[in-house]
Amino acid sequence: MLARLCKINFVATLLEVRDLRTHFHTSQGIVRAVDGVSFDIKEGETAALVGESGCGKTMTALSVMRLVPKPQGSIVGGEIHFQGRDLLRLTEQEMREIRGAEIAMIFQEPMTSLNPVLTIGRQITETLEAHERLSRDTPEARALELLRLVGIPDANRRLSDYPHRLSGGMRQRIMIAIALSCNPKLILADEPTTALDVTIQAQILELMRELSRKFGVAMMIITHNLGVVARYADRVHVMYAGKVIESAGARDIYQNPRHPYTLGLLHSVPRLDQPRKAKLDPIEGQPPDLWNLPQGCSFSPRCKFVIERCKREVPPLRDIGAGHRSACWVAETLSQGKVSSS
Amino acid sequence: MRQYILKRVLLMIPTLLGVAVLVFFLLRVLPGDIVELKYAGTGTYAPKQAIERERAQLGLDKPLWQQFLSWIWGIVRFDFGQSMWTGRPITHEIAIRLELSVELALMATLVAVLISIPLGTLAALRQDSWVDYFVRVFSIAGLAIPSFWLGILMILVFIIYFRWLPPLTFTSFWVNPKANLMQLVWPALAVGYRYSAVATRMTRSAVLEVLREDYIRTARAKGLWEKVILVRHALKNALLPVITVIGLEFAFLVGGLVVTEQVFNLNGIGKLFVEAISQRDYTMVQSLVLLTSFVFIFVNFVVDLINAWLDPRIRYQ
Amino acid sequence: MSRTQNSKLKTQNSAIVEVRGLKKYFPVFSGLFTQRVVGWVKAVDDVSFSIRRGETLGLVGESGCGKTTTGRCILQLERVTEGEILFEGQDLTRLGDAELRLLRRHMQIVFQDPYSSLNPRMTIGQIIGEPIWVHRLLRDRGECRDRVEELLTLVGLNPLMAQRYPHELSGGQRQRVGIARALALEARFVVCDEPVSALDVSIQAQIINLLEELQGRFSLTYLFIAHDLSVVRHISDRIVVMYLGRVAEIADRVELYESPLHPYTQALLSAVPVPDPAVEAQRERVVLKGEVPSPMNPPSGCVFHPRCPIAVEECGQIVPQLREIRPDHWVACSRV
Amino acid sequence: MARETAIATKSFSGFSFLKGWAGVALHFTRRRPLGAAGALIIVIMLLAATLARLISPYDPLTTDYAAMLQAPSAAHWFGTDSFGRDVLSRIIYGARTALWVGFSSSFVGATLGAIIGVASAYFGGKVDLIVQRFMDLLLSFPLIVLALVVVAVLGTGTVNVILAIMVPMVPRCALVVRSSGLSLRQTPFIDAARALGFGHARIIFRHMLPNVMAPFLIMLTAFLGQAILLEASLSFLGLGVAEPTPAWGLMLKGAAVEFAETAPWMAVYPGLAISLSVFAFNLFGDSLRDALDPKLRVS
Amino acid sequence: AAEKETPRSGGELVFAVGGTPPSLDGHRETTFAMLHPVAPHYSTLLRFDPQGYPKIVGDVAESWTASKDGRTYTFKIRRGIKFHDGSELTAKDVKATYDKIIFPPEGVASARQGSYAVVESIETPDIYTVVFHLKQPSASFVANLASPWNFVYKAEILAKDPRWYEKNVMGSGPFIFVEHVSGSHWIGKKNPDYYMKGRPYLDGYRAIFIRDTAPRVAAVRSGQALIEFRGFNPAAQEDIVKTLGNKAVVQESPWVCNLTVSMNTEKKPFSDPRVRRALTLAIDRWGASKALSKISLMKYVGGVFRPGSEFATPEAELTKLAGFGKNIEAARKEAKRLLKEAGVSEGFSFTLKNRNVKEPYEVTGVYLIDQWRQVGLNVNHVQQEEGPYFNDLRQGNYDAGIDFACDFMDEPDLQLQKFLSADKSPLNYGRYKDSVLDDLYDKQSRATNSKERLKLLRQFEKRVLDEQAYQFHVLWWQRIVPHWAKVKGWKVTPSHYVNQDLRDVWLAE
Ligand SMILES: Nc1ncnc2c1ncn2[C@@H]1O[C@H](COP(=O)(O)OP(=O)(O)OP(=O)(O)O)[C@@H](O)[C@H]1O
Ligand SMILES: Nc1ncnc2c1ncn2[C@@H]1O[C@H](COP(=O)(O)OP(=O)(O)OP(=O)(O)O)[C@@H](O)[C@H]1O
Ligand SMILES: [Mg+2]
Ligand SMILES: [Mg+2]
Repeated sequence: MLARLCKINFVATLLEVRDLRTHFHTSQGIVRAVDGVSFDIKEGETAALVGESGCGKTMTALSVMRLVPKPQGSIVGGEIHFQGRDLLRLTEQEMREIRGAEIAMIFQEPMTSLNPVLTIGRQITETLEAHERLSRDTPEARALELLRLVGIPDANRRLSDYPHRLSGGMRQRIMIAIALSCNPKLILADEPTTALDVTIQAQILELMRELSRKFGVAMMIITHNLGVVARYADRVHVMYAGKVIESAGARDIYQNPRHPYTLGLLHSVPRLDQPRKAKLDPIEGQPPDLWNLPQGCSFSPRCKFVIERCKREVPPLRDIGAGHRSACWVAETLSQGKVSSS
Repeated sequence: MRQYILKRVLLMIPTLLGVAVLVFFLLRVLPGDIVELKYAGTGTYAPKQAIERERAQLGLDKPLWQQFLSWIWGIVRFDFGQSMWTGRPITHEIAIRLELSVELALMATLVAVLISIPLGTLAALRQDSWVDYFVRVFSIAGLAIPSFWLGILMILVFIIYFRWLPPLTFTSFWVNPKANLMQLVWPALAVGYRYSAVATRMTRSAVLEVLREDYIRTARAKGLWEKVILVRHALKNALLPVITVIGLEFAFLVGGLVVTEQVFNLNGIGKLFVEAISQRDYTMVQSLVLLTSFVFIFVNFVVDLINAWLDPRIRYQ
Repeated sequence: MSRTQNSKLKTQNSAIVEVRGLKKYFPVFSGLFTQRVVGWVKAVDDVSFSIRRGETLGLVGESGCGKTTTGRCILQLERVTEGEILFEGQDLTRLGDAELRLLRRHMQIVFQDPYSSLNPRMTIGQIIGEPIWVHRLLRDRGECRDRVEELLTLVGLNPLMAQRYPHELSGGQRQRVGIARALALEARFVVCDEPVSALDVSIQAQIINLLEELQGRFSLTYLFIAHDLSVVRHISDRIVVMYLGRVAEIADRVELYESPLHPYTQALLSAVPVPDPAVEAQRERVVLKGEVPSPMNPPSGCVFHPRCPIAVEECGQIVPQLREIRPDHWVACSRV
Repeated sequence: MARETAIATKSFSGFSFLKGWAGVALHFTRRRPLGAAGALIIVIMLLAATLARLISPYDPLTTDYAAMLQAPSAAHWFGTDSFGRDVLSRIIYGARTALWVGFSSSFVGATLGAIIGVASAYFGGKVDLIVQRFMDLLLSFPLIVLALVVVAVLGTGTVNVILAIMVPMVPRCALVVRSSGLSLRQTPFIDAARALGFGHARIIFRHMLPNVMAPFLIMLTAFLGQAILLEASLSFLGLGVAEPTPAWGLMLKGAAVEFAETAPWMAVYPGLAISLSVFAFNLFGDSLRDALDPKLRVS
Repeated sequence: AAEKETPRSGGELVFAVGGTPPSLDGHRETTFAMLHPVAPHYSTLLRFDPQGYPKIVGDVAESWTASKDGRTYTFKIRRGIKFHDGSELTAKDVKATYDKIIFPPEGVASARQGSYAVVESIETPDIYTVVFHLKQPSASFVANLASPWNFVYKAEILAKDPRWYEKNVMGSGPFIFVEHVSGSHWIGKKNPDYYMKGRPYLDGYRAIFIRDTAPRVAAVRSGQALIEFRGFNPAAQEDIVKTLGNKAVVQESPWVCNLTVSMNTEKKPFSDPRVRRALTLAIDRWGASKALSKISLMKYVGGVFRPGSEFATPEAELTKLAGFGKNIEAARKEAKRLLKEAGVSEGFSFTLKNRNVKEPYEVTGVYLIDQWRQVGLNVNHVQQEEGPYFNDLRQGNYDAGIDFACDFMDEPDLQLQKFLSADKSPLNYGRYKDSVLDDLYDKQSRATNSKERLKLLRQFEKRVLDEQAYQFHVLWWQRIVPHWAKVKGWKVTPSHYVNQDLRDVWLAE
C-alpha cells in the first residue's frame, strides 16, 4: 500500500481538469451543473468522485468525454488536459478518436446502457471497428477474450445473445468489457454499482480493481456512497453543488476530513464496524438548487462551523498540506471532536 | 415462435366472430329494407306481393337467428353467398375491387414511407431548427388538407391545364402496367402524402426519443461515427413504433378510402362499401366488414411479427 | 429513554402481526386459446415470522428476493397464494373487501420512491387530509385542516407546505409527507419499504431519526425493509434475512451482526462497505460467486446452495427448515 | 404627469395579476412557436364562433337570388354561393358548427375512452381482458361503416354527426389511456390509496384519471383536428350536418365542386377554413404533446 | 343541319352512367343505371319514335290493330328477327315476355305489373301474331306497351329459368353483350344480324359507371366519355361547353320528372286544408324557376302534368291555382292569413324530410325552407338516406317531405297515381282518403275521348293542388345533355328511360 502511494508521486498526470464549467439553460434559469471543478488523475491511479445526487458528478465525467447533452447543456469554460492535449480544443473528429480508445466510460444503468436490438458480440466489436485497432477477422476473437476476462461464463454463447437475457451484473461486466476493448488509458465509471445488489456490487468492484491493476488503467469511479470506494480509491474528490470541495488521498480524507460537508457525510451514515449509535448525526437542511445557489459558500446554510465570511466569499479549493485540498475557510481548525461534541 | 403464430391466428377467430355478430345485427336495425329500396328507388310503385316474393327469395322472411347461422355456416365453407342487390357471387364482386384497393394501399403506403422516414429522421436530428419546423408544417399540412379537396384540386388541374384525366377504368398491373400506374399514381400520391403525416411525426418522435436513450450515449462514448450511431443504433430501435403505425394505416387504407375513391372514381372497396350500405345489401356489407376487419387483424399480426423479428426482446418472449 | 421502555413492552406484548407459511406465487402465462399458466414466480415461498408489538423488524435481502412482496401481502395489497396473515389475531386473508377497508387504517405503508408515492395532482394538504376525510375521522373541514398542519409539524415540515404540490418538494420532504400520510389514520403498524434507499446519504439520517422518534411517541410497530445492512442494523430490533423467497435467518440485531450463522448472512455482512480504507484493508471479504437465480425456477434443495461456499452435495436435495439454533436465533441451513 | 404614473402602475399591477397565465403563454410561445401559432388560430376561431352574430356581415341563412354566385367584392368579401348567401358569414358561423362538433365529439369520446381505459387498467385481469377484446372489436370495425350506420339509423344532423364521430374515438383513446393507466396502476401512490382503504371509484376518478391528463389532452387535441376533418368529410359525403346549417364541409359538398371553376371562391374559402383549423389543432396538439410528455406515443 | 348528314358506320361510343345496374332484368328493375347499358341488347314490342316523342312506333311489332270496344289488341310480329344466339324471335317469345311481366310466376319479381292490370290474357293465334285481351278499355294501354323496360326475352330460356335474365343477357337488340366488370364498365358490340339492315352504325359501345357527378363531368370533359344520357345540371353544362367549345353540343328538354311536397294529413296542423294551402301559396314558383334553373335541374312551373305535354294545363289557367300565381306578395299575405286563421302561430316549427341527394332535392329543400321562413314558419331540414327516408314517409313518420316522381312518358295513369287515396296507392304518402279523386281517376283512365279526358284531368288537378292541396308540385325538371358533337343520331326526349337502344347513334370522324 505504502509502495503504491509512493509510486503515485512520481507518475505523470494523465488527466488535468482546471476550472471546468458546464451549464444548462433551463426554464428556471442557468443550472450550474459543473461550476469550476478542478482535479487531477495520475496514470494508473484510481480516483473517486463522491457527492450527493445532482451535485454534478455525471456532468463532470460527460464534460471530459465532451458528451454533455446538447443543446441545453454546454461547456462554458475551463480546460481539460489529457496527456497534454486540451480536449476542449479538439475537433469533433479528433475527440471521437479519443472516446472509447483513450478514455472509456461505464454508465450507471446497466439495464438501459446496452442497445436492446444488437447482440452483445456486435456491441463489443463495433468499438474495435470504430477505432480500427484490429484487422477484419479478429474482432470476434478479441470479443471472446474480453468476455472471458470479465468473467462471463459460457462466453461463446453469450456473444450472440441479446442484452435483455442478461442480469444487471452480467450487463455491467459487458460494459466493462466494452470499456476495456481498446486498452484505454482512463476509464470513467459513473456509479457502476449503484443499481446492483450488495453481493454483486462487491463482485464488480473487485473485478474492476483487478483489471485496472492488470492493465495499468487509470480509473475515476463516481459514486454517492463514501463507503463503496473506501476500499478501492487512491484518491477521493468530494463534490458539493457543482464544485470539488475537498480532495485528498483516500486514507487521509476518511481519517482526517477537512471540510464540514465531508465530515457530516462520514458521520451521518451508520457504520457496521462501529458500535451502534443511539441517534444518527444528519446534515440538516437540503442541498441547494443549482440554479439558485446561496451567496458565498454553497454549504454555508447547512454548515455547523459557519462563520460570517462563509456567507460572503466563496472559499477557494486550497492546499492545506500533504496533497490535501479543501474549500473551507476554517479547514485547518476543523476537528472531528468538535462535531461529535456539538 | 411457431406456437405464438398459431396462437395469434387462432385468436383471430373470436374477434372475427364478434365482428360478424355485431355487423349482422347492426344491419338489421337499420331502417329501410333492401327489397323496398330496390323497387322504390326511382319512385315507381311495386306491388306488395312482388316485395314479399323478393323477400322470400332472399331468405329475409326467415327468423334472424336462422339467417345468421346459415350465413356463418356459409362462411365456414368459404361460401360468402351472393350480393342481394346484384345477385352475383360476393367473392366475385369483391375480387374485382380488392385488387385495386390493395394496390392503391400498397402504393400509398410506399409513398408515405418514402416521405416519412427520411423527413422524420431529419427533423429529429435537427430538432427545433427551421428544417424541423418545415417538416412539421409540411407533414401537418398533409393531415389538415382534406383528401377529397386535394383530389378535386388535382383533377381540376388535370382537366383545366392539361385537358387530361387519369384513366377511369381499372386495368390490372399485370395486363397493362402503364395504364394501371397512370390511374393509380395520383390518388396514391394524394393519399400517401396525407398518411405520411402520421408516420413522419411518429418517426420524428421515435428518433428523438431513442436519441435520448442511454445506449446512444454509450455508443457515443465508444467513439462511433455519428452515421453509425444513427443507422445502427437509433433507427433500428426507432423503426419499431413507426412500423406499427404504418401497418395500421395500411390496414385502414384497404377499404377506408371512401372519399378518395369517390373523387377519382376508383372502383374500389371503399366505394363498394358506401353503395352496399346505402342499398342495404346485407350480405355484401357483412362480407365487406368481415374482410376489412380481417385485413386489420391480419396486418396487426404481421406488424407484430415484424416487430418481433426486429426486436429480440419480443422475439424471445 | 423511551427506547428502553419500549423494549420492556416488547417482551410483555404478544405479536401484532404473525405471518404463517406465507406463499405468494405470480403466475406466468402462455398457451393457446386460454391464458394457460406455464410457470410460477415463487416470489415468497413458505415464509413465517412474527412482529412483536412496538418493535422494529428489519427485513433484508438481495433485490428480487421477495421483501416487497412480503410487505404487500401483509397489507393485503396482494392476495396471498397460501398461508395466514394474522393482524392482532385476525386472519386478514379471510376478510372481504369491506371488512379489510375498515382494518386498513391500522396498518400503513411508506414507500421507497418518494417521487411516485404521492399523487402529483394533489396538494400535500389534500394527500394527508384525504384519508382522514374518507374514513370520517373528522367531519369538519377546519378541523381536518388543523389536523393536517399538526401532522406536518410532527414530521418536521412547515405547515405552510400544505398548499404545495409534491413536485415542489425535495425527496426528503416528500418522504416526510409519506410518513405523515401513514400517520394520519393513527396506524399502529407501518411497513417501511426501503424508505431511505432512494435518498441521499445526508438526508437518510434525517428520515431514520424521524422514524425512530415517531416510533417512540406513538408506540408504532415497524416492518423495516431495506437492503442496506448498516441502516437495518441501526434501526431494527430483530432482523429477518431473506434469500430467493425464503427466510435464511432470523435473529436479534446484536446476535445477527456479531455471530451470523447462515453463510449467506455472512457473505452479505462482509460485502457491506465501511467508509474507512484502513478498516476495509483489513476486512476479509466473502465474495459470492454467481448470480441470484431466477425465482421462476429456483434451485432444488437449499436455494442458496449453488452460491454457497460451504455447500455439500445434500444441500441440493433437502430444503433446510428454519431451526432455532440459539434462543430467538433461527437459521435455515443444514450445515450450521 | 401624476396621471400617467397612475396609469402605469395600474397597468403594471394588472399585468402582474395576469402574470401566471401570461408567463405560461409567453414561455410556451418562446419554446414552441409552432404550437403558439396554432393556438393563435384556435383563439381566432373561438372568437369568430362566439362573436359570429356581431362580426358576420350577413345572416348566414338569408338567400338572395339576385346575388347568386357573385365574385368577392366589397359587399361580399368572400363572394356569394349559389343561393346568394354570403360565404364569409357562412364561414364565420361554420366555425361554430366545426367547433361544436369537434369539441363535443372529441371531448365526450376521449373522456369515455379515458374512463374505460383507466378502469380497465385498474381492475386488470378478467375485466381488462373483456374490455380489451371489445375495444379491439370496435377498432377492427371499419370507421366509415360506424359513421355510415349511425347516420343511416339516425339521419343527418349535428347531434348524429357528433355521435358518428365520437364512437370510433372511444376505443382509440381507451387504448392509449389504458397503457399509461397500466403503468400508473403500478405506481406506489395508487397502492397507497388502496392501503388507505379508499374505494374503487375514488381511486379511479380521483387518483388515476387526473394522472392520465397528459395522454388524455394529447388524444383530445389530436381528436379535435380529426373530428373537424371527419365532420367535413362526412358532410362532403352527404352524411354530415344538413343544409342550410352553415358548415364548412357542407359548403364544399356538391355545389362548390360543381362551381369550382365558375365560382372558385365557394370552394376555396371553406377549404381553407377547414385546412387552417385542422392545421392549427394539430400544430397545437403536437406542441402540447412535446411539452407534456415526449415519451407518449399517439397513433 | 344535323339531320342532313349521312351517318357513318364504325367506332365505339363511350358513355358514362351515373350508377351501377342491380340485376340485369329489365322487368324487375326501375333504374336507368340498368337501362342505359342493357337496353341496346334488347328489342321491345313497341317503342317511342326516337326522333318524334311521344309518337309510338313498332319495334318487334310490325303493325297492330285495336277492336272497336277497345278490349282486344292484335299485334303482327316482324319476321326474321333473330336472337343473338341465332334463333328466331316469334310471338311465343312476346307472349312469354308479357306473361312474365303481367303474371309473374312464383319467385319472380315484376316491377310494373300494376300498369297492366287491365290485361286479362294474352294469346298467340300463330307464331307471328300476339293478341292482348283487356278487361275494360284503357286509354294508356298501347303507350304502356312501348315501355323501354319490357325487353323481349326468349321463351325457351324463361321456361327453363324465369330468373335467368337477372344475371345474363340474351336479346335481339342491335348490340351483343361482351363484358361487364362490376362497378366499372360494360361493353357491347355490334349485332351483325340485327333485323334492321345497316343498323346499328356503331361497332360497339362501352358504358363506364361513374356514380359521382364531379368525376362524371370530368369524364365527359376529358373525352373519356362522349356523353352521359341522363343529363347534367347547368353548372356542369357550362364547364363542359367551356372546355370543349364547339366540339360540344347541348340538347335540352323538359323532363317527365318533378318534385312535390307531400304532407302528413294525419298530423296537426297539416290535417287542415288551410295550412296546406298556405304552404303552397308561400312558394314563389315563378321566382324559383328563374333562380333555381341556373343552379339545378329545377326549372318548369307546372301542375300535375309536364308543361309542354299534351295533358298540361295552359299557363293562363295554371296561374289561377293556389301557389301558381305570379303575384307572390299577395300569395304570401294570403298564406299568412290562412295560417293565422288555422291557429298556426308565428314561428311555428316543423320538419321537412328530404332525400339525402344533392341534386335537385337538397337545393329544393333549402329553397322551400327559405320560402316558408318568409311566411313566418321555422322549418327544420332532415336529410335521410333513401332507405330510412322511404320508410318514414311510408309509415307517416314525418310532417312534410319532398317527394318525387319520374316516369318514362307523359301519361295521366302514371302521373296521377300517387294522388289516389292512400289505400289505393302505396305511393301516396299524404295518408288521405278522397273518393272524389279516386272516381275521377277511374273515369279518365277509361275515357277514350281525349277532350273528355282532359276535362276530367283539370278537375282532378284543381282538387289536388288547389282545393285540398294534399300534395303539391314545386317545379318540373329540365333535362340538359351536353355531349361531344361527334355523337350523332341521338335526340333528347322528356324521359331518360326511352330511346336508349343506340340503334341510330353514330360517330362523326
Ligand atoms: N439535460 C439537463 N437539463 C437541465 N439540467 C440538467 C440536465 N442534466 C443534468 N442537469 C442538472 O445538472 C445537475 C448535475 O447533474 P448530474 O447528472 O451531473 O448529477 P450527479 O451528481 O451525477 O447526480 P446523480 O447522483 O443523481 O447521478 C443536476 O442538478 C441536474 O439537475
Ligand atoms: N406483480 C408481479 N408479477 C409477477 N412477478 C412479480 C410481481 N411482483 C413481483 N414479482 C416478482 O417477485 C419477485 C420478488 O419481488 P419483490 O418486489 O418482492 O422483491 P424485493 O425483494 O422487494 O426486491 P427489491 O429489492 O428489488 O425491491 C421478483 O422476482 C419479482 O420479479
Ligand atoms: Mg449521475
Ligand atoms: Mg422491493
